[in-house]
Amino acid sequence: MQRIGVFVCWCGSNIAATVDVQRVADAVRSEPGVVFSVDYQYMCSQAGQSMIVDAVKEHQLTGLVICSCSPRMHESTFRKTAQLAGINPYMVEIANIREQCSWVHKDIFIGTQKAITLAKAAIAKVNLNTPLTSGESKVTKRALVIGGGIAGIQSALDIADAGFPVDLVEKEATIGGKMAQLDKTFPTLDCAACILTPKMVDVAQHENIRIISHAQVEEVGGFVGNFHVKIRKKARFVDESICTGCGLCTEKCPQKKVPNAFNLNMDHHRAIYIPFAQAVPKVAIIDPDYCSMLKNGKCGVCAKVCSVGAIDYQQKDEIIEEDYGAIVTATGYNPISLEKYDEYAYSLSKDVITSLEFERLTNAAGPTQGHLIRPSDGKQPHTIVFVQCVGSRCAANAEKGKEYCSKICCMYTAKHAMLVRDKYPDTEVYVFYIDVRTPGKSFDEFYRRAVEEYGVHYIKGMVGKVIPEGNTLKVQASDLLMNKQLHIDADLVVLAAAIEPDRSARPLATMLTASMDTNDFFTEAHPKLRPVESPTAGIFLSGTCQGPKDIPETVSQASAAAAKVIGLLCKNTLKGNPCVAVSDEMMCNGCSSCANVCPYGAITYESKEFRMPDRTTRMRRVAKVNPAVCQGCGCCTVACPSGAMDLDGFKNQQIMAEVDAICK
Amino acid sequence: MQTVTREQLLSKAVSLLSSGTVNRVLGWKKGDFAYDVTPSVFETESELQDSFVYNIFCSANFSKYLISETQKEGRVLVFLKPCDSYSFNQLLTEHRFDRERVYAVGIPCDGMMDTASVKALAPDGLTHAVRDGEQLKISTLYDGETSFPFAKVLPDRCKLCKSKKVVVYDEMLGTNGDITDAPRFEEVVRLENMTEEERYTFWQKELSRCIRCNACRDVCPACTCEKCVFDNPASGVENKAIDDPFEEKLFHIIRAFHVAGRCTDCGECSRVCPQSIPLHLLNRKFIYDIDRNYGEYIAGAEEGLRAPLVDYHTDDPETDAVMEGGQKQ
Amino acid sequence: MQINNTTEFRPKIVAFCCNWCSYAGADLAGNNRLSYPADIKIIRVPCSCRVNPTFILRAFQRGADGVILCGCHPGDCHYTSGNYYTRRRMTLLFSMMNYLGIEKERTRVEWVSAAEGAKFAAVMQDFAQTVAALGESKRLEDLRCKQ
Amino acid sequence: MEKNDIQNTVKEIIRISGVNPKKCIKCGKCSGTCPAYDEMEYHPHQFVSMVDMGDIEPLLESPSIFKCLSCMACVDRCPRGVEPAKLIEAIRSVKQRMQGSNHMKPDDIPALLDEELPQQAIVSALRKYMK
Repeated sequence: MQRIGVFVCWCGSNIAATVDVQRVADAVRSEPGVVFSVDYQYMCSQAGQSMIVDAVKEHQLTGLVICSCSPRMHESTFRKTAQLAGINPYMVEIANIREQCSWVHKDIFIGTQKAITLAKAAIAKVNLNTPLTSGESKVTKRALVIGGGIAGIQSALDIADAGFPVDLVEKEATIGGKMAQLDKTFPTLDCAACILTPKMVDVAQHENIRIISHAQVEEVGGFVGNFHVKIRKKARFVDESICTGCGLCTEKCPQKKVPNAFNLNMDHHRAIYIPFAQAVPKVAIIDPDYCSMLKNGKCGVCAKVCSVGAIDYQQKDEIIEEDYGAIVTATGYNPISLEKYDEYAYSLSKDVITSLEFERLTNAAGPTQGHLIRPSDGKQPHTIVFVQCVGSRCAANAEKGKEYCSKICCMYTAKHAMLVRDKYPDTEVYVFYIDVRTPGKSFDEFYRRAVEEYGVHYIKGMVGKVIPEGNTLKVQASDLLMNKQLHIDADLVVLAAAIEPDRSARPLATMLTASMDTNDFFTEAHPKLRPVESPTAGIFLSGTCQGPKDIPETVSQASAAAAKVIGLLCKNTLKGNPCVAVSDEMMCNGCSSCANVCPYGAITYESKEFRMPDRTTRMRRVAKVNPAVCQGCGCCTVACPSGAMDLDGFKNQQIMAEVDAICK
Repeated sequence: MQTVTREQLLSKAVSLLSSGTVNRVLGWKKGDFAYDVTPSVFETESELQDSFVYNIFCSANFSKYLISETQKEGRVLVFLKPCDSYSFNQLLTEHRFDRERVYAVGIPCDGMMDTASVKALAPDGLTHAVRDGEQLKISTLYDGETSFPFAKVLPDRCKLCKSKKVVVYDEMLGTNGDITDAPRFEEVVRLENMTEEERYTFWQKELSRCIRCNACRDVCPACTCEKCVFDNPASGVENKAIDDPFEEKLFHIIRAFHVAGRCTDCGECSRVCPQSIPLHLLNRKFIYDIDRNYGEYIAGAEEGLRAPLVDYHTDDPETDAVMEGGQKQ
Repeated sequence: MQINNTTEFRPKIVAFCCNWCSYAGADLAGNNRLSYPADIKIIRVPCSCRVNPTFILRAFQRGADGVILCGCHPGDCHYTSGNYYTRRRMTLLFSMMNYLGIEKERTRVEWVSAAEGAKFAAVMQDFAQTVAALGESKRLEDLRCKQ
Repeated sequence: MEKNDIQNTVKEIIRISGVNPKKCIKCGKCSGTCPAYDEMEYHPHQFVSMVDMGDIEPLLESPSIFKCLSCMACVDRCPRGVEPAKLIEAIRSVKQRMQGSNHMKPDDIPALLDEELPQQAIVSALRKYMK
């Protein structure tokens, strides 16, 4: 028989205002097993907790029922208290009389009645609780970082610096991500390449980092501390270990008309190419859709000119299998497609471009060597219109845009406007904004400089439509403050397109069993207190895959995720959730129903000899649960027809006892 | 329809036994009355010659016996009618016995009488009941011999047989049949079309007769648990005798649920029920719901099939949609 | 003894809520002070797939007038697939109970996410009302439990 | 107008139009896209704000309500789905009703109508020109 103590919390007036806590404490005193019952203002406070510890000692309590806030809030607190008092932490049950009682019921009589029932249900359950101990599992001291943008690079570097091996998987041929495509960075205006490429080199040279580029994650199994991952490293038809990145092949290849994705298809490269000068790994790659050798076996120029013999037309995709203790997702973002924005003539005119295209146009390594010219005729634009919030904050049409604010557009548009005015002072620059959002260190000062020092015209209002007419773009917009409709003849229109998570994130989330929000951003375990962890243990979030972010935020989140990973990998073993399924082999039929429904593959079978009542022996197939793998969902317990499977912490009998207590 | 005779089965059994292919034969043993046939294990030729029978009352489904019979030394010969073969596969799927220890001989079947259906024709003094072509000939102490069309007097479960195909065997005697399209859900539909009140009354009338003899459970080839939840004090539903009408419903709902997706619709439950409760209508309801909502499925049609309740599709219909009658076509 | 006919019928309702979505949704309803009838008593289970049909029948036996099962939206299960199994199991179970003549309004499956506090409250309001309108559950009662 | 009347009229406008002016983020894209902007004293975004603030008397007195072409460009392009043209149409309707009589007669409807024309445009155009 348990000796149960019931502790009813007032939660100040949060509970006590609608629940007569004293009556609750009195009403449960005669329940089976209860030997002590008390109420107190703040059970979770230091004083409240020591009250529990003292009561355990004084009354030799074996089980605790805390009538308080949601177990999601303080269950772990009171479990620690129990441990402190010398009883097993799983001998604690919480009756949620705040969120699910006092806060939702206004009548004190009704609230008190319900609180008593909930307390009785918890008592009924504790009567059947048994001490549980966590199983332990080993931690593989290796991390996987998925995505080689600045987020992935920073996470990988930090983890590797702490001494753990890291695999960095990148779907493109080079790491660097979006930041490598940028020209300057706000608010300091240092060049993106100057600060990013040294980091890329650090990654390449780090003894603890292995870059797996042109690759994607194909399968993820296992669990925190013991993930097993299959990575498909796609054929690049160049032997990475031999290629020196001299670039001769990329000059001799006769196929010159391959759209250059790195420059957002604004110019071309050869069928064999190195994405950009500072690419890491600096290794050529063949685009099989354009290479005539791969398509019809004719050519072979690159193989002929390669002095080290790195070209390998026969190269096949390679599957890399590796175990990891932790996984960091850093899958990043893309600008949304603007095809639906006919009013801005994006698909009608070459001179209507996105901000990312603008970055390439002003980048010294870009398709125009940094000369700001119109894509249509190569002339220098004299009037440039920037339109903000294109597809951001759009709630009207899910196909057209995103409901959220993309966060970075205000700042990069200010940067673009400022750079144009700096380099080409005779250019008229208009920025149409809904709001200018500049929270961040030195951000508002930066924006104000664009207006006050550089003379950018910031206009509160939106562009209604852009009509290409001859060589100009007729921009029609409203100026809300002047209460006027404006008509501007622009040479170039730059659209600040909303950003969305990379498409690879959704299938990855499914593989990782990590949850996502409706916009396909990864969900964090807690929006405020655990912002870099996924609710799925062992999965960490880095950069824009979790939500729109600028570079400093991305880097700090990447480092935070790395710190969490390091914290995990420092442990030799992990304590699992002790509430796992257990199979009673005396009752198990070995029918495999449980293994069929187990999402974690935690159940295996073995043949076991059993002595029968008539002294004969019998071999029987019985289920065994691996407690380190089991996550405690309990699906197997219902699939099992014989009831051999039960779930510790939520045993059939415990739940039925709760049902009984509630229905009484 | 070609049927096999006792002599064919007997000679097959004798030859397999004497050649050492099998060590035991699972067959039907004659009883005191014509309809009184008992499943039995024969170990010698003389036992077989003496008491092995095969007639229109050999309806017992043998598959379940294999769980214990395969635990013994050597191999066992089993005769599988179409019904039995589905159960056989289902049990194999669930790893309930070792296939290597069984020699399965498939036999065609076009219906078996049972005690209830023959007693409906001749309530008292039955001396003789044999099949003669398409006729069933019955003699009683009082009336002499009468003839009935065999197909007409069969019990419902055989009239509405889902399949005359033996789906697994090492050797087939006679010609194998095919899956039928018998309208076996008509009765379920009739019940579904009743009002809640009417259904409640119907089942109340049926289930209240339950005496919890456990015959349905004990004969069911899907009910093979090492320990039944109803015998297990720890399960929370343990119950030996019915004390309150609730327990009739609890027992039959839970039993039907436990075999849902695994029940091959062999109808043994209804055959053995001493109170003539149409228990198969519970199982068929599940089969019908599964067919309509998750795709047609016959448990045991192949070894290794994943039962519908340990499987899912992401686009399964929602519970309330099914309850409102919005079924997947 | 005087029979008091004026007391309003208060149904007993058991709500099984999965820990990750629906229980959190109920907490959110609390946080936002969204009221729903006190007749609803929540039992926390790790996942909706933990709910055995036995628990539901047990609840009716012990005098519940309605049972509602809440889980994560399909596709959002913390354990990836638990609620898909729940959906099949409960569809079959509830359909069977209705086949035996138990009022189908007494049982319900709802998907409530951790963000849907308002939905939780609304669903519970509605369910409690529906069950209250049906009155006391008679068809699955156990007289031994009704002393 | 009395304060009460104003409140009721605002409610009526919102009811007729089905528009929730609270959804407006004041970006001005409606006015940016409006082809009749220069004809109007009050512009589409102002209609939304003014209805939201209950400042409807100037709108009811302004010829602007009859200048709206009901071309629906603002409805199409509003990023928040506010639908200013519907609001303007509702104000027109209220104005019409205040005048106490229906100016439309069945005979007045021209026989030839462009089938592509939105229904709302037809109705509002008739209202406008029959004044």
